[in-house]
Amino acid sequence: MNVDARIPLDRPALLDVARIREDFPILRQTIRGKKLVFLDSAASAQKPRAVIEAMREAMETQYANVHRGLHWMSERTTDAYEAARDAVAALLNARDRHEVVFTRNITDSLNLMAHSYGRGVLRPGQAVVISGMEHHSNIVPWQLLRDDRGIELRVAPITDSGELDMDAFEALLADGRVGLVSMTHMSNVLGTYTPAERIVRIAHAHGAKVLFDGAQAVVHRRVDVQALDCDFYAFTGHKLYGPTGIGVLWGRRELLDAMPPFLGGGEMISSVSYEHSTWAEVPHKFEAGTPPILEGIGLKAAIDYVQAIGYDAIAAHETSLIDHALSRLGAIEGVHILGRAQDRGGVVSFSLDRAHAHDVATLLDRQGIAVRAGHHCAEPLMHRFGLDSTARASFAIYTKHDEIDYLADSLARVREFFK
Amino acid sequence: MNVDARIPLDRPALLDVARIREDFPILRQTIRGKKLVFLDSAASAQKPRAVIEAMREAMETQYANVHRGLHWMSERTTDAYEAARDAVAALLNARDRHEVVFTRNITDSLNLMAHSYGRGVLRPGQAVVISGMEHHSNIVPWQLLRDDRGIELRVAPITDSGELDMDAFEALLADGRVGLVSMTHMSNVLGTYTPAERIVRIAHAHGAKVLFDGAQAVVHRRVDVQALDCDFYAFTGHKLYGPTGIGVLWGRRELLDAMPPFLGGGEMISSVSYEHSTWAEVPHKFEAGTPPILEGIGLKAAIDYVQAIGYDAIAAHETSLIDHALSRLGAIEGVHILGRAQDRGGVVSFSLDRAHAHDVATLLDRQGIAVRAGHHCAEPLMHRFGLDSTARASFAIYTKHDEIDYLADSLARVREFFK
Amino acid sequence: MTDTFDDLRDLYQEVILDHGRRPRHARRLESFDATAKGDNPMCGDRIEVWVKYAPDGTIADTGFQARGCAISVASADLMAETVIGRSKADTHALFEAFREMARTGKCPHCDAALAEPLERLEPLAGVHEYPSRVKCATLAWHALVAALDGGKEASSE
Amino acid sequence: MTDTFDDLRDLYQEVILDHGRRPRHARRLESFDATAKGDNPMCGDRIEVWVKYAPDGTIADTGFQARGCAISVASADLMAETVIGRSKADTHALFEAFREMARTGKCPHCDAALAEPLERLEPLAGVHEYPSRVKCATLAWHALVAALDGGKEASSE
Ligand SMILES: Cc1ncc(COP(=O)(O)O)c(C=O)c1O
Ligand SMILES: Cc1ncc(COP(=O)(O)O)c(C=O)c1O
Repeated sequence: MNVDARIPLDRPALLDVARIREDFPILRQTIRGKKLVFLDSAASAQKPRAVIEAMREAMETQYANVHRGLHWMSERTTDAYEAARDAVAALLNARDRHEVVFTRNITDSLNLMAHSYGRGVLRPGQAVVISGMEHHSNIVPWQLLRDDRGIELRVAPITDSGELDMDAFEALLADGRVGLVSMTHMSNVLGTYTPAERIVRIAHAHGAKVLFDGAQAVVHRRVDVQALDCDFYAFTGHKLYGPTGIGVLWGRRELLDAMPPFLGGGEMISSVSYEHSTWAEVPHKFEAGTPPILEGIGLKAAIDYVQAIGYDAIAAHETSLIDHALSRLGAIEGVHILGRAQDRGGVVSFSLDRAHAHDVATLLDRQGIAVRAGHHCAEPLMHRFGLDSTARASFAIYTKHDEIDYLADSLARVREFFK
Repeated sequence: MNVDARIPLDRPALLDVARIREDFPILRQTIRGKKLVFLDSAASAQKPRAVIEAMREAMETQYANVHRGLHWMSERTTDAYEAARDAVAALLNARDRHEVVFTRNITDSLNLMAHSYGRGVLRPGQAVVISGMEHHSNIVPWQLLRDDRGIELRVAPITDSGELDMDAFEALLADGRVGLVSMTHMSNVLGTYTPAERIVRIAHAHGAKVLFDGAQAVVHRRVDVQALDCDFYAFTGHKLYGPTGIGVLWGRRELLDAMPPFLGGGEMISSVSYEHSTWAEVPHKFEAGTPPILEGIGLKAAIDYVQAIGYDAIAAHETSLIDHALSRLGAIEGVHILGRAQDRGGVVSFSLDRAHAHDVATLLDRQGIAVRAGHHCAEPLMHRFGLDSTARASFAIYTKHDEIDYLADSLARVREFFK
Repeated sequence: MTDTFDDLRDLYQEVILDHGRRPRHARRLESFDATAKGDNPMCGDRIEVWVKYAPDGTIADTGFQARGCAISVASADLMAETVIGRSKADTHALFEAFREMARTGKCPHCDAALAEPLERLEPLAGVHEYPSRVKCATLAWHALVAALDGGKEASSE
Repeated sequence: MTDTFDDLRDLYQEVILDHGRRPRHARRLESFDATAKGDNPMCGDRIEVWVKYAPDGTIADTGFQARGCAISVASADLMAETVIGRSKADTHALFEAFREMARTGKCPHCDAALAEPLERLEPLAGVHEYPSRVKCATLAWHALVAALDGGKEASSE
């Protein structure tokens, strides 16, 4: 898609962005008298009124602890919370709602995998493969596993354009010792979408299961775990316009069934005696303690909201924004964009000659623009490109094309300022 | 304290309950045309408007991911979230705000301890002591530790009145092999407050550290970790009038410093390379991934609310309610109250001759009363008393004396009904 | 008891109280062809079911021993009353229909042939308002079906 | 540059840009008495500081090599400029005062004797609005103090 760089302010889009913006009260805020231009949604998205209201309404009219309450408030709150599980199952096209495990965030989902699958199913001598563009949350749990249990950690390299090196990836699997591939579905730094179906085919051909880190991908594209044919998929609520405090791990029923529990406590047991306890069925086996009830209710509202807009429109909007951003930012002298993958999504990381990324972020902030700067929790990836930090603009359903124009103009001013 | 069983409806209390009730919108709800009488606060408390508004306001006016944001929204949200840490530190009278670790719930706090302290500091051959009246969340993590690492699990028995058997407890520590005592500060079934200071003195004299499960205790009484002289203290946000999705682990700085991290990922690292990563300082070392930002903001509002009322009034109210409940329920023929501890708090578990606890709960629900029935996540305790389940009424700052009267009258009807 | 208990009766109808208090089939069969246990660890409910077949393969007799709430005992007893004389296939179909009724309060897709026995079980439909108690009503059925299928143990979903 | 950049100047005043772009003290001392490194892994900022004492124990000269943002380089340079000629005790006091200024934007409890040097550091007070960048401003100081105290490594809080 080719987008004119001098796009008019109210260019018709597939998405009615103006209407969507009405749903996000925070977007009316000003920062030091300047309109808020929020381009840090990949770190955490803003919340639509539907989410805010769902949580408020629960707390005002229908709240109690869930499961085994035996009273109206508890039964109805359980219904509302469990409806979030149905919403996630539908979102991912899971076969079975019991395959949806609620966690605290995707970091927690990945650690659950590293513990229950890594320590409970994988055996010393086996290996886990990640890629060279993972978020720390998909690196450190496997490092801890490696150091604790002698499970090798292999890193599939990426190319200079920021794509997975497929030959190298396949070579890493050749010895048949890889038990699990845990890989990002979309890089939070480069924007690269990994070729999920191919990864699964190759991994399965070599006897490895596949877990995707969908923290970024699920925000912009329809994810169908049955079509992908993957084994596990994880995402985090707060990036999908939902509240903090809730994450998701989806896994095939038979794999989850075979995994030992991770955390112990209330909710996850079937029976407890001092000598011996037995575990509840999945997903409860993995959900110890009072669950994120309000967060589940909020997440369901977020998913309903996203589904009502529809992933076709969302994905097209993302593509249009990123094309626009690449052409506008790419045209500024001294701006270097990190990552040139063919298939890429709504984040742009960039550096500016003679200006440190932190200074860039702060100076954009003075102009009302929120971008992130730093290593984006992906230090090894930064070092792969010889960098310590970049600035990163990231987009959401409420991002307007003219916000990108404003970013480009403001960035040009920063460049002038530092000249 | 002696409370007349025929207490007038608007009896003046130390706490202005009528005014407090105004702050809890949900209490105006009706259940099938009957006024909601919510006596299940020990499972999860209702939320005051201050909490609801704090979370709503954050989502509407001031939200972004925290730490290293470098832009206004992120910096201000970080301030708000970190203010929750200050609020918790003040609540517990912690010496140092860095001693406050945020988790997902108390179950998570206890699992963190079982992993980082249990696997990282304790050595095989050492033992952990719990009591005979623990919640499953303070049993199962230690069982998993025992089965994984050969750390013995010892259970300090309780007396028929539902109090810790102090001689037996001390005897369990005699061989000097106990590394940690992990014990409830108030039983969620019996209402018993354990003698925390004495437990700490005895444990320390035998070289053991002490962790308290304060899930129930902190709701009703001022907790001063320096005065208690304990080593760790944990509680859960949603029982303290805060949102779900957030828990707390407090620990002495030097002990937390010596513990290895538990979950790996973003936020908890200092630097990451594939070969070797280094950890952030406490508390961040234990806080992997995007933290419960909105939940922290909600919890702070809850703590501020509780502090404004004051624990003196709260504790007096609890005592007055429990005295009233014991006298009213105890006067009903066929009702048996479980637990007769001297020092006890705001929960009453009871059974009714010829009626199963589940039927009792459902029939009370038909009258608008929410009580819990079952094993209350404390099966071993139930079995200690030869029971499978009890009904449990539990009280909060918004509980009125006349709600207890209504409970007593309704229970008498249930008794009639089953005669 | 007059209508002072009206507010309690929509779930706890007289027939439930009655069967809960004085179950007719609460006994171990002296001779039986199949048996199974059911267990709901969440509430501590436990049941054991025995089945005796007639020469034509229909259920000639069934009995149970249960520990649990009024709903679970009444449900077990009503079940026994309803399945005696039925074929295995019928009983399976009835189980599915009853399960749906317990979950949703109705059974719109149910076979007209099941109308009569379902009507007898209808007093239990009220549990659908209490999803955590649906298990109380279905535990006996799970155990019965496990016995018919030759299994030994059942636990409600 | 005219006032078109007014909105950017309250934090990035000319003095900061200038010292960030052309630090006067960004050099390794040929001979020195103390040195230390500072490291902020969160942003990748790194600094090395060298100190030479005068016979009376005051700081005769100091230099640094830094990699980092404009704030951190400017802060290191302004620090060098400010501490030369001061005693260790003075420098410690100044560090504490500067730290408070960087955190809160002011230093109400500060010693009047520090008024003059603090004024020179005042352009950096704006970082208090960005708590995550306070570290950029204080890293050089942490390293300097580590050098004065005989330590080797520092990392900003
Ligand atoms: C004493 C006690 N400990 C632990 C818990 C577990 O709390 P949570 O489910 O919030 O982790 C509870 C509440 O259920 C409790 O009452
Ligand atoms: C690709 C990716 N994985 C994992 C994470 C971690 O998400 P969370 O902090 O919600 O656990 C993020 C976001 O920071 C991400 O972008």
